[in-house]
Amino acid sequence: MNELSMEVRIQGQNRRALIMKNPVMTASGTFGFGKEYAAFYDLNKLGAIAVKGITLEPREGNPPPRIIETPSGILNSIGLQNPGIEGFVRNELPFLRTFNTPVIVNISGNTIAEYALLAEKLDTVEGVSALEINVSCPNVKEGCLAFGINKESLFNVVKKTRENTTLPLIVKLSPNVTDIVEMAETAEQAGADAISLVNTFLGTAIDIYKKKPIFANIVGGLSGPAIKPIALRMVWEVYEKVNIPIIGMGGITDWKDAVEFILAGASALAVGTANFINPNTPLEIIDGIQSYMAAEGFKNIEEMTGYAHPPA
Amino acid sequence: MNELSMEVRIQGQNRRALIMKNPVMTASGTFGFGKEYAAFYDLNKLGAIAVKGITLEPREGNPPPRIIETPSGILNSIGLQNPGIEGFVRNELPFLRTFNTPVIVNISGNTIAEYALLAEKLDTVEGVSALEINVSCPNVKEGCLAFGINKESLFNVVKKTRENTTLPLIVKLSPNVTDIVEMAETAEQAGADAISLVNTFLGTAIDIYKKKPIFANIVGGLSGPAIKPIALRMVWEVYEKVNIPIIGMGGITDWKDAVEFILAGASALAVGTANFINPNTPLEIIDGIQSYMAAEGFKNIEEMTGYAHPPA
Amino acid sequence: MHIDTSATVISNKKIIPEHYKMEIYSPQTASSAKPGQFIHIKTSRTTSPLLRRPISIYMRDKKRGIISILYKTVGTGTSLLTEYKPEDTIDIMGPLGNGFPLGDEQNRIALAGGGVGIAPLVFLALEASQLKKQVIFIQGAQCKTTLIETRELKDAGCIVETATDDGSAGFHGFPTELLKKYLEKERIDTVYSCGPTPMLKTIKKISLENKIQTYISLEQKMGCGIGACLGCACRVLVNESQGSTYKRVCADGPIFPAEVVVFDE
Amino acid sequence: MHIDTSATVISNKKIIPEHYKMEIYSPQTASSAKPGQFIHIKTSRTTSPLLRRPISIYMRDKKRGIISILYKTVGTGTSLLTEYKPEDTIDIMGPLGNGFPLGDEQNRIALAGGGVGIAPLVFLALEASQLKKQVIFIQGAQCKTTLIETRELKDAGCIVETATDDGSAGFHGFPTELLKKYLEKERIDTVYSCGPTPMLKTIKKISLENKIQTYISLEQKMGCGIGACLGCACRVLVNESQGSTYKRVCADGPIFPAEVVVFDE
Ligand SMILES: Cc1cc2nc3c(=O)[nH]c(=O)nc-3n(C[C@H](O)[C@H](O)[C@H](O)COP(=O)(O)OP(=O)(O)OC[C@H]3O[C@@H](n4cnc5c(N)ncnc54)[C@H](O)[C@@H]3O)c2cc1C
Ligand SMILES: Cc1cc2nc3c(=O)[nH]c(=O)nc-3n(C[C@H](O)[C@H](O)[C@H](O)COP(=O)(O)OP(=O)(O)OC[C@H]3O[C@@H](n4cnc5c(N)ncnc54)[C@H](O)[C@@H]3O)c2cc1C
Ligand SMILES: Cc1cc2nc3c(=O)[nH]c(=O)nc-3n(C[C@H](O)[C@H](O)[C@H](O)COP(=O)(O)O)c2cc1C
Ligand SMILES: Cc1cc2nc3c(=O)[nH]c(=O)nc-3n(C[C@H](O)[C@H](O)[C@H](O)COP(=O)(O)O)c2cc1C
Ligand code: FES
Ligand code: FES
Repeated sequence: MNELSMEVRIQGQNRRALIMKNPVMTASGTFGFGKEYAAFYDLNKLGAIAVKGITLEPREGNPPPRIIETPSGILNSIGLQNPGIEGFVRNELPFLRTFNTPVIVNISGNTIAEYALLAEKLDTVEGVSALEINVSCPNVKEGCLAFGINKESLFNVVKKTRENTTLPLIVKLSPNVTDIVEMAETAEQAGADAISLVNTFLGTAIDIYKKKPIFANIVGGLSGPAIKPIALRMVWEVYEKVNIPIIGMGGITDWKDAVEFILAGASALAVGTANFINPNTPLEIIDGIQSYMAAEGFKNIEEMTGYAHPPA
Repeated sequence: MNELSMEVRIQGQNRRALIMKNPVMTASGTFGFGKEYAAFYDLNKLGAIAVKGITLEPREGNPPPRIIETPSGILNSIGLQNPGIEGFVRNELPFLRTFNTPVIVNISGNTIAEYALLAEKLDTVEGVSALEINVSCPNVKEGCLAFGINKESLFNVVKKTRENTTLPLIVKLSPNVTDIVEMAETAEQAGADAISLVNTFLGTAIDIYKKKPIFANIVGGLSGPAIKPIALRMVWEVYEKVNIPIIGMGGITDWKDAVEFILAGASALAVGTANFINPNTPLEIIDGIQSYMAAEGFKNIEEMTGYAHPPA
Repeated sequence: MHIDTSATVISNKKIIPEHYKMEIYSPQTASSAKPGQFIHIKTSRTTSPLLRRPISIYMRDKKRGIISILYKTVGTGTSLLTEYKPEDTIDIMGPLGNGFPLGDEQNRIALAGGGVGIAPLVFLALEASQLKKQVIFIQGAQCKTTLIETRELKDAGCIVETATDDGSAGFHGFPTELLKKYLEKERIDTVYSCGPTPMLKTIKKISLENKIQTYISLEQKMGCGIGACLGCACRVLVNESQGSTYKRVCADGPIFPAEVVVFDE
Repeated sequence: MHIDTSATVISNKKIIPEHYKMEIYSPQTASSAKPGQFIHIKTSRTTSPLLRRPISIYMRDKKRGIISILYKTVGTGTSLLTEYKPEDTIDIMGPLGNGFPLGDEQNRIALAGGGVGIAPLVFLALEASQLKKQVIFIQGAQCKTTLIETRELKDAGCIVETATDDGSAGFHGFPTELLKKYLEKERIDTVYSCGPTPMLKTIKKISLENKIQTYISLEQKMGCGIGACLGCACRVLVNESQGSTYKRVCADGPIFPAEVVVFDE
């Protein structure tokens, strides 16, 4: 019997690569900086960890409530609460460095210059294996989401970040667009090494007795199983047109969801909201994919990626 | 005590108006031509009935499976199966005419000329109270959805339809766009009397054992409670910028959902997928809204519409 | 049409591995049900699973106002069903669908069911026996342990035959093979069948070869269950000119004459 | 950290209208729990409701490996909880949160709880009594019928007082007023409280006015329940310079010194 490999390699353009022992990572913002989940299992088992979105300066985030449960989903309005890049490198990264699991730093900025500066600062920091540009955070007033829904600004922000980093560069796209393929192509052209699909969908909820939106910020980001069919469709579409690897996410709850994403075109995937319901989800997914591959005769992830597409 | 009125009036531009005794209608495609639900309750109780999407010629629809259940939602790929305009007028409309509930005819075409022709043919048909242009059906190969995601074609299709009808004209928008406000404004400028928000979201699902998409057509339309937060956000946004009435829909399951849509800016609302789960949903919603209005001191729907927005 | 949101569970028991029988108190459903019809059950009290689940009526007791169903646990909905306990209310809609056509001639009919597909056939057999028809009831199962007890049928005078795929009980082979043997050796006026699609295809073939009137029960994923959403399409021939069209399993079916059903499109 | 997906329901009974007590077999949780901590319960087996529900530990029996919870049915999740029957497995995560700080001095403490907020205070009172503290336990309820039985506390030697909003039992008024009276007439070393937000605000005021060390238990909608998502923010003062920041109710709390909590932002 041939050996089954779950390794995934996302090649950067500068001879640096993101090498994951398996395709399962945790999604930014749903896994903190790993500490909390380390109490449940050995983080070495994960393919990669994407940490909570980092900004240049610390941010205190939005006023509560920050989470609203919706049918099979949640709306969040965390507002990018984070300790800032220095706090992250000083207080959070050392713990993560104790594992041999690659760390992906998710970065957000209000301006293109901020993204560039963040990229520059993180470029040679030990223990950082890749950057993920968040151009799709719905929870902050300026910047961010605006980059994710406009082709020109997306191009510029990716290009400038690219120029400032030798790390593998992942661009995490907003699903709140008419044409996700166009956005993915733009990111690819601007120098992205991989695409993360998808961030949260803009949604809202209203308190019918107070007669106003529940979130101070009015809108929040929808995640969880509810969005899976849409996220999966976007992965399908982007796979047909884009050549760089796709990291699929959006409502993945079990290994079957994960396999759907891989067959649709994802090279790797991230577990987000599902961590809240069952912290062991990533591990169960890793096992499930492995059994599926064995049963269906897939030898590696590359072979499986996009398999559901009709042959060209 | 002052009387409480639930009436909703959607004024057409040609002295014809859609007058509904209450704001609750049934969503196109989820209610057939009324017959099946007439076995459950008196259709006279409804605010309006939007019938299954009609095309010029009969259509046999897509091959099965046509429905996939997703977390708190369903994907459908019905493919606009319908008897064509003649079959509709001959075989379906007479039954609907026996009720004093306005009938909204939902129309779809492959070309602008088809929309125009449908509008013309229906203009003076007895028992038709309004037209709803479907520019957002994801389940047919050509036309339709393309009109709903492009500003120019949307403008043209609405304008041409407008020119061919004296009926109140509702434009039902696709939510699969970056900027729903822009699309709504376009419809308004082109002569729409009201906006329906929203049609289904494009989604997909993959059979992991057959290793291909479950739908022959690959994608389908996502509806049901899963999409409610996004639909509600779109109603909120459009209300801020557009002056014609909004008919809200997308995952409405109970009266609380309905009240959220009204407070966010909807003048009326449609119940779709929820009919499948509980046929009495529209009636329960009518009662629920009425009790809410009484308890909260709202005298009419107009007063409630958009109430959750901060005063200008 | 009837929605009974206050139907009450009388009993709910595992009878063989993965198969449960549930008795439900719903007098109106019990009194109007016809064999081959189904009820559409809301299995959860939340939005997940969202849709109702169609389950055939397995038996009914008009006097006591009770229907029963036989279900196999295959996924979330049917697993949730197992959690209902006696006295719980259960939200059902029905009876739905057309049901098996059953003339009142005192003739001979053969019923062939595979797996849980025997459920509507049991109801049919019991009704047919009351009409003094001679019923040959062929039950197919994978093996001995998944055979469903059919004492009621024997008591009612039906001839009960069993076939198991592995030969662990009764005839070694498919129920369709057993049916063929019957058709070879004696006159059967009508055949009724319900079971997995491959079996129904064979049944159709047998029906055409033997030119025998045959009715089969189809399955399809359902939305509304009452004919409004067009979600449960199946392709059927409409007339001599052999044109075909989509019909609704829930409302035009689930029972169709075997010869009109177009499989494999 | 501990997820017990095989915890077992021992009993689940309505004790007063809308309030249930559930006993759960989970030895590891029972042995490590501290008063003020909570468990995070998956109430449904499907994706709706999606999130777990935080419920305080009400009592525990280390020897028998049992914890109990006291919950009020306010929505879907808590309603689903009522459907659990003895022997059902239940998926819990915990114990979570920081718990009430409880020195081992043999001093006098006062506990004031409103409604179902008495749950963590009962656990606290029982532990404090074992440490030979004098416990004054003030239970507030809307009326007589929503008063929760506190025999265990009396047996453990606590002074139990009750206040009802409508005066139908015990003191006529809020538990906070009763607490004030106590503070006026005798020395209390520490106050602990849990209940609706308006009550906690009053408690904070009393605490500041009387300069008495006070701990309150906060509530917030939770995502992860373990400190990772930052969903359960509450605003607290951080230092003398009176700067304030967001803390996580689930991991930094749910217990905070009353004086640092910033209400009404
Ligand atoms: C008219 C009719 C009568 C039926 N009568 C009975 C009955 O008497 N007893 C009984 O046990 N079942 C019956 N079924 C099938 C039953 O409806 C399905 O097994 C049930 O809906 C599955 O729900 P679930 O949530 O448990 O599974 P899901 O989680 O929805 O699906 C689990 C797996 O089962 C497959 N599946 C789901 N539904 C069907 C279906 N309708 N047909 C084939 N495969 C399916 C799915 O593809 C999936 O692989 C009937 C179906 C129809 C249409
Ligand atoms: C640390 C902590 C300990 C708790 N301990 C207990 C306990 O011991 N016993 C108990 O009965 N409850 C306790 N609660 C509250 C309990 O978690 C909620 O009542 C429960 O989550 C509601 O779930 P639901 O699905 O029934 O209601 P939902 O359907 O979610 O909501 C129904 C209604 O209740 C309101 N609501 C929901 N959750 C909360 C909340 N956390 N705070 C205030 N209002 C809410 C909603 O706004 C809504 O109006 C505790 C909460 C926290 C944070
Ligand atoms: C509470 C919460 C916080 C999040 N924070 C971030 C973030 O800081 N940066 C980011 O790129 N995505 C963030 N996301 C988005 C997730 O990484 C993920 O893209 C999204 O939730 C969809 O996946 P899911 O459905 O599996 O959760 C956050 C999501 C949640 C639920
Ligand atoms: C089975 C099905 C068929 C539909 N057919 C149509 C249609 O013919 N024309 C149309 O404009 N919308 C159609 N829709 C969209 C609905 O009218 C509605 O916009 C959508 O389902 C969102 O509402 P809901 O979540 O309440 O179902 C269909 C939806 C479903 C589920
Ligand atoms: S399930 Fe809706 S038409 Fe059959
Ligand atoms: S609930 Fe996630 S941090 Fe508290």
